[in-house]
Amino acid sequence: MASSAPRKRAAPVKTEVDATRATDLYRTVARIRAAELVLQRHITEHGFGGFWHPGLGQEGVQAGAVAALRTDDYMFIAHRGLGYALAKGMSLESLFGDLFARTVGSTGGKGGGTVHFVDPERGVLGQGGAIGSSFVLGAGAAISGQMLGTDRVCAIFFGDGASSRGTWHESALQASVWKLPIVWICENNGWAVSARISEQSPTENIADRASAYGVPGVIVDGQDAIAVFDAVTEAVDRARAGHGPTLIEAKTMRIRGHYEGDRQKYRDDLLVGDEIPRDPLGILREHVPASVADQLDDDARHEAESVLATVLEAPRADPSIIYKDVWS
Amino acid sequence: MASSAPRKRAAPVKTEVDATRATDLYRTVARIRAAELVLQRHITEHGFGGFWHPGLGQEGVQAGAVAALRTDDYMFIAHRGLGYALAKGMSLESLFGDLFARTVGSTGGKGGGTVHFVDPERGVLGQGGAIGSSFVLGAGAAISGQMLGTDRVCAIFFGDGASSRGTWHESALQASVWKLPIVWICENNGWAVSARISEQSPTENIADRASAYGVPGVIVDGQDAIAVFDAVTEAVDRARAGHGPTLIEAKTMRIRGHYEGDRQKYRDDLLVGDEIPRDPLGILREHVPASVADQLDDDARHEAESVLATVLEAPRADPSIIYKDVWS
Amino acid sequence: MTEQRTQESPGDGVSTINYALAINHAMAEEMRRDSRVWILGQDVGRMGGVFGVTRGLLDEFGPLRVRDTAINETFIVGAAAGAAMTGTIPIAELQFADFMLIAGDEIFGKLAKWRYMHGGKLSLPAVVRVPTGLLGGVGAEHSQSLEVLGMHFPGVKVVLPSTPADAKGLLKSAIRDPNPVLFFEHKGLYRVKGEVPDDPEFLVPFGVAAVRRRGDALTVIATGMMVDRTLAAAEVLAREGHEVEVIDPRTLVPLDMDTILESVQRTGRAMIVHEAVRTAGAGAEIASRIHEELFFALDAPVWRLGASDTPIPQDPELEQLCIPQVPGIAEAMRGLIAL
Amino acid sequence: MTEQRTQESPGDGVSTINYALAINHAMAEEMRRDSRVWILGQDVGRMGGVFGVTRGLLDEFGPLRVRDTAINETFIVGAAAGAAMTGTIPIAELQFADFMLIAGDEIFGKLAKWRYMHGGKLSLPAVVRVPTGLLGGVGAEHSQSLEVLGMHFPGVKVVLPSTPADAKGLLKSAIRDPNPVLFFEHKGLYRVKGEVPDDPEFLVPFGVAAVRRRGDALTVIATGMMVDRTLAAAEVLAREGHEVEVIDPRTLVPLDMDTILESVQRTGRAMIVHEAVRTAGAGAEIASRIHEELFFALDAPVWRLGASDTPIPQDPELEQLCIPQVPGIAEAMRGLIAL
Ligand SMILES: Cc1ncc(C[n+]2csc(CCOP(=O)(O)OP(=O)(O)O)c2C)c(N)n1
Ligand SMILES: Cc1ncc(C[n+]2csc(CCOP(=O)(O)OP(=O)(O)O)c2C)c(N)n1
Ligand SMILES: [Mg+2]
Ligand SMILES: [Mg+2]
Repeated sequence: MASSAPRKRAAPVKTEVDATRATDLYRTVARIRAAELVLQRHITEHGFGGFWHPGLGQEGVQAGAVAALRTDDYMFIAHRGLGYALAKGMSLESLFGDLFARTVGSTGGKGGGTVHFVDPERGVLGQGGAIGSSFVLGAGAAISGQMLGTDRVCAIFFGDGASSRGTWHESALQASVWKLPIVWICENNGWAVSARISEQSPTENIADRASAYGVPGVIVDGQDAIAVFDAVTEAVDRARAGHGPTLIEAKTMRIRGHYEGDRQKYRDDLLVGDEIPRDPLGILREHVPASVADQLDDDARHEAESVLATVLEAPRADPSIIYKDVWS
Repeated sequence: MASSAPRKRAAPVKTEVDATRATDLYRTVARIRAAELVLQRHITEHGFGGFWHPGLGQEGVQAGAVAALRTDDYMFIAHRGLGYALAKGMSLESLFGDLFARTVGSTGGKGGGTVHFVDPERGVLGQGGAIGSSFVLGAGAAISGQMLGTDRVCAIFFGDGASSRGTWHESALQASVWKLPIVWICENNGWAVSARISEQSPTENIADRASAYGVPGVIVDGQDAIAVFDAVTEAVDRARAGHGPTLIEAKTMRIRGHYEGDRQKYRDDLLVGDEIPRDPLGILREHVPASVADQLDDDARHEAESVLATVLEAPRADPSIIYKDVWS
Repeated sequence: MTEQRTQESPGDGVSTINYALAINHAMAEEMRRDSRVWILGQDVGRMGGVFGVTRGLLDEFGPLRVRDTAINETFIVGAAAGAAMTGTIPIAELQFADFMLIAGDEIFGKLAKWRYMHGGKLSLPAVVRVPTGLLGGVGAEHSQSLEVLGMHFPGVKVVLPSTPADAKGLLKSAIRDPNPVLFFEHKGLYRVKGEVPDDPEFLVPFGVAAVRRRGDALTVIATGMMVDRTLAAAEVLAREGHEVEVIDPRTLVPLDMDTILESVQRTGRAMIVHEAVRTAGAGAEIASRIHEELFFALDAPVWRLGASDTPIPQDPELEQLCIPQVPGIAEAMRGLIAL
Repeated sequence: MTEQRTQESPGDGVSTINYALAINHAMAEEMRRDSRVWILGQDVGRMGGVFGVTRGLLDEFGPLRVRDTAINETFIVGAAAGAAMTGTIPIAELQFADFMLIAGDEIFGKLAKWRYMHGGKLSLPAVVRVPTGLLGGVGAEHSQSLEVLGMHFPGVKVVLPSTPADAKGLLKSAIRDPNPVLFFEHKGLYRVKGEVPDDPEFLVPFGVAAVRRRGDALTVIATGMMVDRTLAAAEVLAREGHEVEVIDPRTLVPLDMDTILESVQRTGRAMIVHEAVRTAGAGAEIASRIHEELFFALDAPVWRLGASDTPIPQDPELEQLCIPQVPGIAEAMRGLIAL
């Protein structure tokens, strides 16, 4: 039944890098990074209601993958950070607004902690609080896309840990048979809370599972935003052309705790001072003039700081919001 | 992490067939066949409360696989027929007793239709009414076996249809990582009610999925009880030696309806007069003297008829049984 | 909560068809009306459903709108939720209501909550059709009545038709409702016939109970398969001189407490009869609300009849002993009236 | 149903420890006593659990008895059921009670039914530990109180400890119980301290409610996190001259109706307070039973307080507005006493 033979490959050989593309990616990664760092500092200094799952160091996957999508493509995000949503075009104000439960948040003030950023106009459809829900939800979105006569693709982000859930299997079989326009993007950061993926997966790579579903399995360096962009672009093209889903595994790493504040006693590979090995920003700098990159860093830092300040002053929702939106 | 490289192979090359083994298998297949036919006739003539899922034509898998198990090995059966339970040593009376809701049934009279045959002494632990439950239950039994210091193996029978459930994925990953003593035996009869497996599976074989779990995937001719016995024996040895699970796919076919009475309008491969292509009895006859085989056929028919007659006369449970055994 | 208040409006034509066909017609009509409506589930296509409810729909609407899935209940409901969020209107069929337990997170964690969690930015107009109750010999894992779950998780509507006309009219309302709906079709009613309006605009609104019989001695609220049994018991009581009022709420979420309370106010006595396990069933909620609202007007406590505190045995004769029967219902009516 | 009727028997020593540590001690003691007892769940080993409840157990009992699973709730509970059937005693930890919805078939289709379905030939002595209720900012899919589900599916016991001593004594009883037990630990109580007997034979029996405060004006039945809030509200009422009796049932299955009915018979008024959604929650069942048994002795209807008919918002300040608070409970007490 499978349309194309399963295959696996390393990151595509880079021929020439589009300078505008590299600059755009740099800007996105820098904006995510700045938002991550500003949040980290705020939470450390002032505490936080709820839980925040930092995405520090994983910005390359998020920026690279989302850049390969159209604005109207569907996307189910994972819980690690806000990079996916920011890259897809949501304003930082709406994301911080959710984190601090302000009416400017995308959920209108119901937020707090790692929340359920949403923006249907930009295809951002949320993340499952129960990890792994997105596999089935995303398949449904892909079906709608087809049925409504669009050529929209659905990108589903998930962690290595989430790949163990049965929802993956049920969706992957059905999506493959139906050739749904899906791109599965696994951010393999090596950990699921305290569980090393190497102790949870019988195969070395998550992408090794692709052949069971008759879909291509692709492994890519998640720190290299351009490589991620290229791999996802190919998978998106394939999906849009009606050839079905692709499983992409981006190798990355979890720099900080599972949630901000996690003391990570279980971990023996802690990094000194949050140094980010193979920092996606550093890798992108190879293709971006230093002065441009410096300026983008500054802009991003400025944006993150000023948006945080604005949002912290923004109003919270009226308590009656708890009764709102149960029903259409 | 996987201990041994995934592999796949056709039925093992038969060197010499143990004559006693062949005769024993013939006896088992003949007994299952006779029970199947006697039930089929009874249901056609007299109707039946509940649903019966005939296993006609699949006796070779059931007999061959169970013969490779020790009496104290655990076993989760599938819903298709009673062959598994009969082969494991349960009396035909206790099985018919369940089907006709008599106190002689293994469930003491709660039965009726395709029921939940059980005999913990002989390792028969039931079948999930929700197809695919046995993957997770069976993993638990395998863990108990290990923890109690036994070398018991757990065999889990399931259909091609059941292989789509998420319970498979969750169990297969965890069982592989923990090297649980499990043998998964897929009776691929080509159909899940009205669904052709060839339209439901992106890979040609269910066994093709084994590599995703770092376990051996073996394909065997399910009509050939000896081939099944050999394949399962190897997998059982592997499991007992602590090397983890094996996925065996036995190719077989569903001769009759999903349930007895199913008119199968959806089917275009119906057989004339229930002819059983590659009848497991016929294949076994190559290794059993005709006179012996004839006698075993007679004995089996006689057993099935007389047990049915006895069971139909046996008492039903007192209605108060509905309140029994909710709690220990 | 915006309710559809469209009146029941039978057209000229009425056909005498069974409950299964009434459901089939509801789907066919809505699929003709709105190309966004589609179906997924096991055996719904080529076979027309294990209970024959989707027969002919594959032929009329094709394989993209009538999709045969693998055995993947989690997928069926989860994909329906994802599709509903993105502009189509899926009707998911589970082969047995029991399998809601396999898709529990998708029903109660996603369909019921995702609109709320996302500040109203998503809508989830999905229908999940679940064949409920006893069928005869299908055992503990295929016979449950789980409608009360839908009452405890805010965000899903809960429908239990007891007649062919209601089955059609309520399903059409369910498909048009912008909220997720759990639609409990009773397996034992599929072959029951009744008059059903042909009008493709015939809708039965949610939140409007049907008074199946008028009476002054006692109000009985019955659902699903228990409606007919309660009416039969009411006949017995009528011959004994007691007129029992029988109310079929038809939807549990929303629940038409107005009709129930008005009736109990008049009769002073109430009883709930359902096929679900009595303990913590819908009857507990309805009884509690009646007590809360009408305590001082009641002549006796509200009683509840439901299934025994046991799983359902596999044997088709034994299983009936677990749920209310006509004589038992009549006996309870007598007891409550005498109290 | 055979109940463990062992008396509470504190030994000489008593330690002041928190609820999480009390649960930890219960597991450690039972694992020392019986080598068949083992643990599985996510992060229960190396990390000692996301709430720190299993800390130290991997070191003491090794990786075969304290098993870190992948993210596979269906597996966790299903494997526990299979293991329980075959002679070991698993303690399964789900990280959030909400994930019962992912393992619904394994809990309610297998653990609850498989003994019955198989004519008593199997036993399923598994414990499923589920952190329940609000934690602060974990949102709609991680904050639910789902204990009523266990009441509607016959075959599982349901435990909700509200103090460290009960947490320890009830969990030890749960592990020794030959039936499957759903053990609801409140996430908001983990850090609350209390006196806990050291005696490894200290057990709290199932089906015996604890009367937390004596009174004659009103009986309030409260569970889990609501026990302390109800006691605080009772203090307020006491200052206003009304003595409220507060009963903590501790187990919902079995439920100690004797203690509840004896109390309500005396006070003539009753109210139930729980954190679960009010509609179709445990309160509906308890209220219905009180009405059924004591209708003519009651001075007023039984009232229920519970969570709003909404999902839980993600924001930690908003979430508290959805569940009963001390002032609201006190207000309801006043209202009911005045009725
Ligand atoms: C079904 C489910 N089980 C458990 C959890 C708790 N949990 C939240 S994140 C997480 C680990 C996820 O690991 P992974 O998918 O690798 O993502 P990462 O955190 O590494 O980005 C767990 C166990 C959950 N949210 N949902
Ligand atoms: C979870 C679940 N979904 C659906 C069903 C209804 N059902 C019973 S058997 C069956 C088909 C099973 O196919 P397969 O596993 O191939 O076994 P076969 O009937 O071919 O022996 C289905 C869909 C069920 N029992 N459980
Ligand atoms: Mg990870
Ligand atoms: Mg099959």
